[in-house]
Amino acid sequence: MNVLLPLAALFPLALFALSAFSPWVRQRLARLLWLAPLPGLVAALFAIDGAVTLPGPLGLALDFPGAMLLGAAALIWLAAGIAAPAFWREKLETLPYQSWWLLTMTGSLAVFMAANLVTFYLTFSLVSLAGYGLVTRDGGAAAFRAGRVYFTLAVVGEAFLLTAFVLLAVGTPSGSMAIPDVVAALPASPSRDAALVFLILGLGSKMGLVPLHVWMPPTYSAAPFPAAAVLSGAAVKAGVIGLVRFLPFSAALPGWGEALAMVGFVSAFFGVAVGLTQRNPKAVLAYSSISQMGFIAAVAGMALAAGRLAAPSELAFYALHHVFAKGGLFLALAAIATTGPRHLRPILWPAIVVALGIAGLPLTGGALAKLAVKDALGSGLAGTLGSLSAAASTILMLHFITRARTIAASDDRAEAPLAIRGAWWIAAAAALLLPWLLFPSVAGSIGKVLEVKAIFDLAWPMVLGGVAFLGWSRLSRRPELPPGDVLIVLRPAATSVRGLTDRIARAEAWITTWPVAGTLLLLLAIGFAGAMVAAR
Amino acid sequence: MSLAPIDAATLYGLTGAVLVGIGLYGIVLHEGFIRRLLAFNLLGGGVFLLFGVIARRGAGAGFSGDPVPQALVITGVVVAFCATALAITLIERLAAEDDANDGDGSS
Amino acid sequence: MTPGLMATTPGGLLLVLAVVVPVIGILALWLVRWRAIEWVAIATLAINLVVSLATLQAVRASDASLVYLVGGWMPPLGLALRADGIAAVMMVMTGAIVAVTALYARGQFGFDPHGPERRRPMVFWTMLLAITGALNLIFVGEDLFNLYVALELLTFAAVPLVSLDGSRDTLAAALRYLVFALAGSVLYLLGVAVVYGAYGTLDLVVLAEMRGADGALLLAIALMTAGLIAKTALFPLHLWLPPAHAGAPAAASAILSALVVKGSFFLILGLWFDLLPPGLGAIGANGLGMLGAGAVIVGSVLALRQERLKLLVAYSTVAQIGYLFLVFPLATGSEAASPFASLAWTGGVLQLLAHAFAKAAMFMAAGLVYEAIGHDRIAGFKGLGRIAPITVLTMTLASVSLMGLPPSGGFSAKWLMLSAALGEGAWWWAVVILAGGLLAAGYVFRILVPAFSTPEAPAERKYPVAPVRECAALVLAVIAILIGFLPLAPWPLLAIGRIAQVSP
Amino acid sequence: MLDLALDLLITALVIGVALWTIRTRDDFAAIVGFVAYGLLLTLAWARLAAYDVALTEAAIGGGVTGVILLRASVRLKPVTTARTPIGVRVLVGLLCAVISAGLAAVVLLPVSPPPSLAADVRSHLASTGLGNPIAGVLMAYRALDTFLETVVVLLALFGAWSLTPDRAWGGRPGAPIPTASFGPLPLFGRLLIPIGVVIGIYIVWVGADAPGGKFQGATILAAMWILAMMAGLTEAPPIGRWRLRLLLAAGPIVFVAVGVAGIPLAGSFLAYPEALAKPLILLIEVALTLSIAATLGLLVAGPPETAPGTEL
Repeated sequence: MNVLLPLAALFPLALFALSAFSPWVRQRLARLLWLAPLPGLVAALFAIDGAVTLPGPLGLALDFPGAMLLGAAALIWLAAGIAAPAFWREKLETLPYQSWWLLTMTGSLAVFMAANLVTFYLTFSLVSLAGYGLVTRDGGAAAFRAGRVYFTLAVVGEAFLLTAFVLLAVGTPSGSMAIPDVVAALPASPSRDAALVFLILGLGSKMGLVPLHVWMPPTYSAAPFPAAAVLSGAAVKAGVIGLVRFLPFSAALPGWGEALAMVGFVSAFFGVAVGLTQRNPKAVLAYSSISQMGFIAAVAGMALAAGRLAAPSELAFYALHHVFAKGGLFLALAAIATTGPRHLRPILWPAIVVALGIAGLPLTGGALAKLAVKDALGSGLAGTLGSLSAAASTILMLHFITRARTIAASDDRAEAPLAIRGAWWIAAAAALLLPWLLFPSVAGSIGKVLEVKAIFDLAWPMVLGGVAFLGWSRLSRRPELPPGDVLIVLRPAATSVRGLTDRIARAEAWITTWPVAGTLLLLLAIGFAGAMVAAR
Repeated sequence: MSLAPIDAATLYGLTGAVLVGIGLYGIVLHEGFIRRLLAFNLLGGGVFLLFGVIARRGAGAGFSGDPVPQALVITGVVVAFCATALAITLIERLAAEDDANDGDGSS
Repeated sequence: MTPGLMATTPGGLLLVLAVVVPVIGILALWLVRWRAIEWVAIATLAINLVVSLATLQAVRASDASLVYLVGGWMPPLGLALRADGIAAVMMVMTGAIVAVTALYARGQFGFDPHGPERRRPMVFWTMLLAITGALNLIFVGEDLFNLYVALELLTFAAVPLVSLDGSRDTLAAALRYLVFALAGSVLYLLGVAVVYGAYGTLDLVVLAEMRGADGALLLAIALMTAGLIAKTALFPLHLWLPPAHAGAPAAASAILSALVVKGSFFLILGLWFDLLPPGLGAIGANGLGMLGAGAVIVGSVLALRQERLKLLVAYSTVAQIGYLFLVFPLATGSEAASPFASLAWTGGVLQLLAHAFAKAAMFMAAGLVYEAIGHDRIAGFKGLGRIAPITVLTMTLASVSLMGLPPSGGFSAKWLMLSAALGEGAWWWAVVILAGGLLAAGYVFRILVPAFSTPEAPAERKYPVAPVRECAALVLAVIAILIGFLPLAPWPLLAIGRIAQVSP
Repeated sequence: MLDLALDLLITALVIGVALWTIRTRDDFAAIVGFVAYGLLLTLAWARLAAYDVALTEAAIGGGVTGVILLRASVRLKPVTTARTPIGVRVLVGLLCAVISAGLAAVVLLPVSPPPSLAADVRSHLASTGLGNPIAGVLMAYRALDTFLETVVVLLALFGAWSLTPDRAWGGRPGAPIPTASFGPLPLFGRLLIPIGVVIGIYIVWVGADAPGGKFQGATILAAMWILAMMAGLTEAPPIGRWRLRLLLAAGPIVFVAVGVAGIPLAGSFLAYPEALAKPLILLIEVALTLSIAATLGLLVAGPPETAPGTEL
């Protein structure tokens, strides 16, 4: 079954290659996009615990947490692949868009199977960089502006991650690059602290942890719905799997764990607070993602602090729900945007349930996700903050629902194509039901879900959130912030960077004049002689 | 290691050192390529003179100088000539292009 | 004197062939009938590739350098040729790139076998062969003056390629290149004189045994280094490179950028790691590293600002040369018993290899782009992916290596150099490497994004391009990627026969 | 003492002329200065008892280089440019002075005893059959250098030819020369050329045992050729002509052939069987002389400037 792993990783790539050389495939590629993630789905079901060594430094391996995320990501890619051709119609004929789609998918699926540092870095980079093409798919100034921010943060994040990986490798005496080996060596590594800092920075920029979140809202606002669905649903989880894989949960690191938890909670509340100032429902969802990813980071931090061995599965399980919920809600928006009031109900109602599920609505998949990570958070301050963040999410999700209604098509009888609606329903069903199937393997008996205390623990934050939302919605003047909030502050910095490069270019022009270069040549000759004589 | 005697070799050696300085100055500061090239050749003369001094000091075995550095200079002079010839041809060709362009009054 | 080093070894004749075969090719080129010149050149380069591969194989098999005493004369009186592990690798790299370039350049420059003889094909093929021979000599030469002749040969062969086009701008670029390079050579020659005056020999192996920390040697190394970095176009002495490499025809630019600048770099490596007494290089090596850092930053920033693809690629060369010089501080600061076994050393060689293949591919692709759409303005690249898919694929693969994404030679080089830097705690070099990677990602994306995007109006190919030429460029890019599949660890091969290891 | 005074005078003149060459603002004057510099250097080499080098410097360093520079000076428009600011000049001057001082220190603090390969050269010279140690170095010990040098010369010519305008490819080298079939030049040429050729051949011939050699001899032969062309006695052959190319390549071809023959016959590339060493070396020298003379002459003539087809 091991062959499924490379197949899952390479099938989208093969489809891309085929389309580049075969006009026949190229013309039909748009309708075939949904096929591409199928091997990934199959691998997630049947190739758990498989491992394959690929040529050179590459290798794939799949464990249970990886399989959950792989399967979820494959499914959301599939759903979006169904919706995309219906959404874009004739615009789909152009090859470049589909190549970005397939390349992003390759990275997005393979990152969950990466067995060693190089493979992880490769797949992580691929999903990040190729995602640029999806963000800017529909052109327009805003899209390219967002694309620039996205790209900058992506490459900066990769640089952090590369630094972290090199530190991990340097700190591994055996010279192995396999992820389990480097993580096992991490707690005792002399460069442990630096490695963790860069790891969190690198993964955090992908997950949108504050303040590395600035790319997410403008990007999701600018990206077309299907693209936003896969980016927010699947691509972002490359950061989550990074936390799952690289944090040394076998060794309790209280200091680091609590620091990460703090960063996570800051994002969790910040995301909600700024999300409430947004009018574009896509931006609201983006801030919700920031908040949710912050929550995941907080859980990971508390698990690290306690040395919790079960954390990988729990985190993956929580993220699995988010894949469907967030990816699904973007698909729902795609459906809403093309549907008039008359046909809105079958789209909107599931959206309300799924949205509140993110906040932990009892008996939904989201509730199960919250329950699975409850033990990791514990009952102390972190547990309380966790409940409060659920309350905060409730507010944000209610805000989202009110905003989502506003983008419905004005034509009363308009109805989204079945492909889009179907894709949304698939995602919604997965978000609501799949966690039920997986819960026993992650967090034990399903009976826990039905206990009164569990339901109460989930319900009171929602009530609190609901009340707060009522109060909030009655405010006559609510603040508004542009997507990307502090990005506004950073714009002048971008201008000054441009000024700096202007200065560098002018200096270079001066240096490359003959007398200056000649003088430098003499200076260097003398300088080297001086340096060597000094060393003597 | 002691101070060299003041003899012909030393004298020419010092001359070589000075010529190197003069040549470098010319290469760096002259505007026109023909003058830079002249400076390059001046500089080359200085470098070869240093070889000559080394050869002179290495006199022995019945030879008035160490033949090896002398042979190197002969090779070096020819190579320097080749460089000069190539550069001059380039300079002339460039000047011809400029003339042609001036004649057109264009570009 | 180690006796084993100073006798001709089995297989030593290969080194003579590496130098003589291209020369014979040049002579034949001017004597055969016009219509046969391409075949003469390609046959010569094919033989050269075989010779270089055989050299590599012989070095690996014997686990020692190949040595040839020319005329049977022992240094210091005579001249020896010597190929150690790294030289053999360089020879294979050169042989491969030159051979592929020949395939790319076939039929170019207005070559018409049935027409009258034309200038540009004659010049191109002559100079291509001359560069091959000169580089081989630089890699296997062991006598500082012999190397000087090789360097001049290299320069004289490179300059006509710059001005092959014959336009005013390229003539000016060629002249600037030639005269600045001459200033560099004369500084090098000055160092040679000083060395001979102090030691009475110019043979690197003999010198390595005699060297001491005397002022003359240090002065000589300083002068030679300055001269050689002028020829390598290390920042801030890169004034001649962008116009020269951007102005030359694509096939020539590929050779100039990928190989020619590496010749003088290779000699600097020899000076600093074989000739300079250990321990004296610390400050200077950091100086070289700082220049390299400057090159990485300034070259990349300038590349980001270019409007034309070839200039962008040329400035990228300025930046990539900078990475090479980070080897000096990283390898001298290494704690390993021998710097040649260190991560930094292998990283540097990998960077050299990866850049050579990727950059050659990039320039060839730039030439193909020009042919496909009639210009190389990046702003007009929309829809290129449709018009010239193989070329865009080539650019993409080459870019992956240039920006250091895995799996590629560029990534392996970056990884090893970062490992060396962070392992030694020299985080500032790591910052440079990472910053260079970020900027490279930026300039690479400036090319690729429009190339992959959809044009408003369907773009059309202006001129047809022979598939074999597209494939030639692609092959080089693929090799740059494949280098990334070699083990991410120091290569024992590179340590074979290094002078500093065999001398006390 | 008198010797030292003479040396002092020569060095002072050399430096003075060099300074003047750099300082003057007139390009033509600078070229004249450079030719004078070449002559003075020849004297200096003679004073250093390096007669082979003196000959080379006179023939090539000063002579042919001077001719080429003069060729350029006739064609180039005089350019007078603004002087660089004094601060820059002082800075560059200081840097150059530092480098000069470093070299002077090397000159003033020699290693003792001075390293020399003279004894090595002497002990093996007999096996080459040569009497001139410099010829021994050039043709035997460092024959590879010399071989490559001939390639460099050839390549310089090809490089110069690469600057031919496309339409002129295959034409006769140089700008069309107005033939002066009457007047003093042809007469002068007819008288001088045979003498020059004899001297050139003589210099090559004695080069094996006394100062002289192929480059110096070839330069004189080339000079005679140039003279003949200027006098209208002969025309440079078109660069496309096969026999011309064979002439240019003959030297390197013979060199490489003898070198390769050395592998089976004498055990190494560029080794000579002892019995045949001198004749083989002379053979190479003769071939090289012809090739180098032709190459130098063509380098002086410059690349073709007119289209082929007007001749023959």
